[in-house]
Amino acid sequence: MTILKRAKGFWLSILLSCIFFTIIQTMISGGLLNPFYQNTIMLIGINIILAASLHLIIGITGQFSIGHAGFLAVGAYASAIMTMKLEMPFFVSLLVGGLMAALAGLIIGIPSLRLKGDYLAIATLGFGEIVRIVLLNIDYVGGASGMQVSHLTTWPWVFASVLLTILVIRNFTSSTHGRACISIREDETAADSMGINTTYYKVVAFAIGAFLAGIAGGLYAHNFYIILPSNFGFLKSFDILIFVVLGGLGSLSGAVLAAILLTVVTTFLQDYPETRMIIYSLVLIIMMIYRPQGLLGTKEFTSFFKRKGGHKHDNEQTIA
Amino acid sequence: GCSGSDEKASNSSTGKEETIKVGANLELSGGVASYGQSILEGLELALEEINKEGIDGKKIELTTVDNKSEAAESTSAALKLTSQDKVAVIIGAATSGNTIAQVQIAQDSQTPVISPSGTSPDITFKDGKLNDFIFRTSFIDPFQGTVAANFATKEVKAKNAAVYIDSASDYSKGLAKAFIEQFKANGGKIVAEEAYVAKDTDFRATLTRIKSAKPDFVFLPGYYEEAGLIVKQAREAGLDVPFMGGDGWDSPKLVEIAGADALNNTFITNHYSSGDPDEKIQNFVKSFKAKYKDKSPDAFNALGYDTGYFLADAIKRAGSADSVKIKEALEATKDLELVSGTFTLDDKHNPIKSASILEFVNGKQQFKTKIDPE
Amino acid sequence: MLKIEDINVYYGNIQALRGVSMDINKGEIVTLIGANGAGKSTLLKTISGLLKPKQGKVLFEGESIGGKAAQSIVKLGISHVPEGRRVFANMTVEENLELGAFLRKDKAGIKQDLEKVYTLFPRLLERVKQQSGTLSGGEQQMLAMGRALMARPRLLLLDEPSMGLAPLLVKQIFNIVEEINKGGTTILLVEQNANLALSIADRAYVVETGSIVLSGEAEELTASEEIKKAYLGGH
Amino acid sequence: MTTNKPLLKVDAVGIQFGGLKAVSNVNVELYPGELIGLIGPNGAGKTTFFNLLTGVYVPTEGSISLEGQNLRKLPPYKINQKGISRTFQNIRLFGDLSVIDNVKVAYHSLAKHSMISSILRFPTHFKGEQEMDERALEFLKIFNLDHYQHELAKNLPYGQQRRLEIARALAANPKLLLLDEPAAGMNPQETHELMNLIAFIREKFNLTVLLIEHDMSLVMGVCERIYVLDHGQLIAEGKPEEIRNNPKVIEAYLGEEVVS
Amino acid sequence: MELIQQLVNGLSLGSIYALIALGYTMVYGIVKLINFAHGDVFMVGAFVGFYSITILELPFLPALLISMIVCAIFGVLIERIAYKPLRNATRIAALITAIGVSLLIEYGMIYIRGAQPEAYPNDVMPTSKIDILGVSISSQSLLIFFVAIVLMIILQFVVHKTKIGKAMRAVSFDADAARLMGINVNNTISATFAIGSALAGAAGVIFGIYYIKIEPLMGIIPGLKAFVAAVLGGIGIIPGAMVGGLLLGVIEALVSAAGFSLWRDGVAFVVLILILIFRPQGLFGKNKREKV
Ligand SMILES: Nc1ncnc2c1ncn2[C@@H]1O[C@H](COP(=O)(O)OP(=O)(O)OP(=O)(O)O)[C@@H](O)[C@H]1O
Ligand SMILES: Nc1ncnc2c1ncn2[C@@H]1O[C@H](COP(=O)(O)OP(=O)(O)OP(=O)(O)O)[C@@H](O)[C@H]1O
Ligand SMILES: [Mg+2]
Ligand SMILES: [Mg+2]
Repeated sequence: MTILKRAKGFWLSILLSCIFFTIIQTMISGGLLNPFYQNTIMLIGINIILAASLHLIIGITGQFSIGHAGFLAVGAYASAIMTMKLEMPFFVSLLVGGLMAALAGLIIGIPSLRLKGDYLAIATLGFGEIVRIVLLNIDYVGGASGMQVSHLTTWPWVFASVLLTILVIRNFTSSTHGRACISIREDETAADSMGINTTYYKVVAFAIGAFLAGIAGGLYAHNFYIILPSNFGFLKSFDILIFVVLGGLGSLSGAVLAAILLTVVTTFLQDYPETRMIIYSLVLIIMMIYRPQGLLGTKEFTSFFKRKGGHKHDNEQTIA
Repeated sequence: GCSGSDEKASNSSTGKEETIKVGANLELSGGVASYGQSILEGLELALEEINKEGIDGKKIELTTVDNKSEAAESTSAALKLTSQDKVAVIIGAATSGNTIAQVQIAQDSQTPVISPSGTSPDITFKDGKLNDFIFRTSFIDPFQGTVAANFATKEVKAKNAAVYIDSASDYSKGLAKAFIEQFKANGGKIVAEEAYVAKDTDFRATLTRIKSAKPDFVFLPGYYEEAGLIVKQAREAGLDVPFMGGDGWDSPKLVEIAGADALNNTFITNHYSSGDPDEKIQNFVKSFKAKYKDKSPDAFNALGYDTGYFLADAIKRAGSADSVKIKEALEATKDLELVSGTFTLDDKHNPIKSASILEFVNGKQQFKTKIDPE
Repeated sequence: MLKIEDINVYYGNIQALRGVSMDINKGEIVTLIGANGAGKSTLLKTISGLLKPKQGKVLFEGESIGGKAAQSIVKLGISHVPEGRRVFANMTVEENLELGAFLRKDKAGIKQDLEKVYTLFPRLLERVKQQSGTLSGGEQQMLAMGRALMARPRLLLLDEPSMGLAPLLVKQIFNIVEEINKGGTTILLVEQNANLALSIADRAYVVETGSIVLSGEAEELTASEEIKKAYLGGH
Repeated sequence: MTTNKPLLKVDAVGIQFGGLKAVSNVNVELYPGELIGLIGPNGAGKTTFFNLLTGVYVPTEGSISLEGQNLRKLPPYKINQKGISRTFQNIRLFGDLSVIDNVKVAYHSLAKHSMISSILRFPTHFKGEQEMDERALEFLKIFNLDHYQHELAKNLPYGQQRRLEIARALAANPKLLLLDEPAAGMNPQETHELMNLIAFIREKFNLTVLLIEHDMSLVMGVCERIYVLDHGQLIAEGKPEEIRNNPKVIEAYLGEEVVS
Repeated sequence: MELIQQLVNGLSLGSIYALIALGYTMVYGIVKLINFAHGDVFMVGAFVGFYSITILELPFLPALLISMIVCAIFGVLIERIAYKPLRNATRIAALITAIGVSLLIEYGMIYIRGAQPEAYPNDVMPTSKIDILGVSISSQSLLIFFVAIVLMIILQFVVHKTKIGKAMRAVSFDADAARLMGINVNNTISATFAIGSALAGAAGVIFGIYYIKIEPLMGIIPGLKAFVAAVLGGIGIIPGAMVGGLLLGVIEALVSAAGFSLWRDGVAFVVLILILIFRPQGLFGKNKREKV
């Protein structure tokens, strides 16, 4: 039956990812991946979480938010305080980072109830900057000199967080609640008139997105030894935004793919210090010119090899 | 440009080969790209000179990695240099934060790191523990602040000083802290403590505020880009009291930005002065200008240059390109004559240098006094 | 006056017109009728240069205009009143009309035509300074037509001028169309309201899924059973 | 067909935009099961009246109640949940959602599975989603749209989009259905088909329908009563025959001879 | 008295923001593109002015003109190469391209001449201090203020009263309908970019003369502030950008004056968000309810 089939697909994908996890874990403990590659994998994981979480806000719910680095920063600092100052275990610190960021998401969700488009963009950008400036002025977390954090982020943690993020976002999106969010993106007035509590779902999207970005912040803080307010400026938000748009607005797999691709490209370009940013910017411009809809458009990866006849009424016809 | 990081990966720090691999992890793009780029210019000049003869016949091969002025990228760059390129030594980063981001990696892989301009004490010594593979070329000077405070009290006869710091810089904060302590100990009063952030351009509002506190001396530890603007805008706002800064002011650009008139009645503590007739310094200025289209070197150029010689000296004494031997040699550095002063390392891996006090007179630095660390 | 020969038009990969040919003589009112999505608007857009035909020819007074930019086609004397009116909502009525005469340099002539438009549509004169976005649907339709007339067209393309209008206004608009035609302007009219269109037209073409399936004198078509059944709501 | 208790009672409602009184002092009563027309010149305030009923605009005066419940200041989604659903004059579908998903969105407030159960994929999620699928498909079948179910809404031809909008409005399980110019852009033949469809769904779903339309053949053909708005005010109300011959309506709206 | 002095400080800082925001909001209002590269065109303008003055040894006005012309051409090139292919794409895709262009200009400049700052000669324009009742105003900041006002008036006139301005507004509202009027859409958009970029170039030179120090990344923060000012005033509304810029400057000055200079930008953003919550269309934007 359909239920069974759908549930099967779900468990199958979990199984596959566990196998992937084990392979990487074996390679790490077997010394097949040197620390540089390990670090790159961590960074990819963190960026995937960031991209996916912003995808929920922009790609799914259509709220033009360009202050995502703010949530990352809140998560990073909150979790660093947990481990470094309060000596809590890493797991607790990740959770607290996520929750604090979610709280920030609720706060920034509020202007989103009144603002639209570019006005909302500016407000979220302002929020991100406010977070950065507040951190800059709190001596408890080191102010401008930043806060030193121990290295606790490991592959199992990153993997678990990525898996959690993707599952939460995918399951949310492909449910009636996700559709409610998409309907807000498509036409807020119509969604409202069709019985969707748009206020509620916008805030939910911000809160979930921020929560996941907060977890990414925790992983980030505990991977790079030091966190500095200057690393969470609006340019960082743009980096995350680029993942989402380049992958294809509205496509989760696109966002993930772009996060992987751009992280690899960026890392690779470290070798060309003089032309690095020039190449990077050219890559951006050319990709956007030739694929303005993003790498995957609005499609998902799975739609490329979807089984036929999964549904009862699945007559795949296209008229457009 | 820098030498490529091309396929000679088998060369590692075993000491037998012709080249010694050195990595540079610098801020070549992003917010403080100008610092990183200046350091690289100085460093490349130094290496070019050193490689002319080589160190015991060996040449230094530089692999440069850009860290985008981000801590995360700095970590990744350090990992790349240590595990991919297998360099013997890392030079960088320019800022303390980005240096801290690679401390653990250097310690773990036993690769010495020399930060040309990272001034935070935490870099080398944190929580009572020495990071024994980490070094720096710059000074963490409380010393400069102390010297400035004594100068203010004794020479300027200042009673009410204002302090205006760059809150994004440990360097600026460190100098200010020492200045305030010493100035108060000398019986003076701090009438205003204000702050800006590097890359600001308009300081008029804060200067107006400082002016209304009626100081008779302003201590302005910061880098020349902002210091020049601040002095200029202060003079325009009618704040005519003496200003004083540290070695971060040192750049010909300072005079261009502030204007020679505005700089009258300002002082700096420095370890060298590009106007110093000392032969070593003049040679540096000359070859720098020759290599870089007649550009006059600034403080970061000098630090990058000195870092090159600091390292070369150690490699020579180590007689090997082995990381651990180089580290030991670096630790033993003593009375090394560099452009930015005579250089001895203390047990916290911080260089001890003497300081001079210079005055700007119509755009020219004039030597006033030289003060040795006690 | 206008001659279309065997044109094919695409939106990306989707073919919207297949081998359409038609001609319009000077002084006529010709109407295009057809169901939703048949390709009527596409044909008008192709004539006015908003779309380019992939194959085939569009000749206006002997000159080939297929593939020319829209602004040069306006200059030749073809004005298009697009579907859905498309007035510049953020500008006043007057500014909209002035934009209609964008390519013209003869100040006196423009002024004269402005007067003419105001006599044709007295409602617009009452609202010269009003933002056109706040006009009612019928007024916007008048404005769109007035704006097109400001270019002094010899051929006027009208796309569903009665859409969404109150019956009273529909009648007014159609009267005005006839009046404009009497003034010497040739008209190509697209209408869903086929009854009405046929009642003022000289000739008609019937479009179905991108091709012309029928053409003839307006009276002839009105009488045809087939047409009655498909488009006139006769049962 | 009328009972004593009105389904919808609109009492002296009005709204002002800046200086413009778009709707003022309008009184309307609709009884369960009625099919009512709302006509009037362009800019008379018909669409605005719909916006007032659905909470898109908040009236500056007067009150609206549905089955005796005051709707004042309720947000649109709550009004929809209470039983008023609508279509829009300029089609407002969720273009990048599939046809079936458009309908499922409207069914959302009737869904039983919670967000948590969806995220954690509890069986209730699968059950709930499947029920939605089945319901939505039923609606699509009625409108002959089931072949298009996986097509994106924006790719449908215009006429189908109009029909999908009505299907979507119905999926919210309304008591009162508001249709804003459902026949706009359709030719007489298509209009005729639509007329029959509206009559059919009214019977099947036990609906009350209020529709705005400029096509007199449709309005006069199916409506039991007609309200006429002009300059924001009601100028007439009555049976089609009465309206057709009402001099005020002829002057303001119909013109000398009715075109049909 | 100090408060008045601080207001003056704020207004003179705000005039700089306004100067940049004018061109920003014009392009923004007409092309509906958040042109993040505007700040970088401003930087290019500052450098062109600098080289004209130092290498070509030109006086102020010719240098200003050259910079405006170079920037106008530069702006048109950017539009044609990078933005034109994206006319029909989503706005957010165009935004990403704009970010790409911005990075390209910044790092292209760094590649050419390094990241270190350059200093304008101190004597391009004579300065004097005007003292009124103990409040000192520099003649340069007065000049900037008036330049901004004059440009605002000219720009407002161009956009609302001239034929090209009407064409711009028509294109911005509905490009296809504009084509049917005989308007050449490509040329109109190019003209918009040319004017907007020329203004950015002028702002760059004036900035250089006023603040002396210029560097390849100097456009980022003023560009951001100009964006904020444009949105604060209401997108596309020219006097709005002026007021938005001035307001931003005054807020920053007052926060610094109160001794919270490190909180300056933070407070400015808090005020921005608050204003937007109460006026979601910006200060001068008409609070249009969406017509349903
Ligand atoms: N921009 C577009 N992109 C893709 N397809 C389009 C586009 N515009 C129209 N089409 C398709 O081209 C075909 C013809 O459309 P056109 O608008 O010309 O029809 P029409 O006869 O004017 O219909 P209507 O009566 O609805 O106005 C339709 O199938 C339509 O879906
Ligand atoms: N959000 C709004 N702001 C300002 N004015 C508005 C708004 N909505 C509607 N109006 C005005 O209210 C009046 C009534 O408009 P409405 O759309 O209700 O007319 P209508 O009767 O539906 O006309 P049509 O038959 O053309 O659709 C018009 O003058 C319109 O411009
Ligand atoms: Mg059409
Ligand atoms: Mg209406």
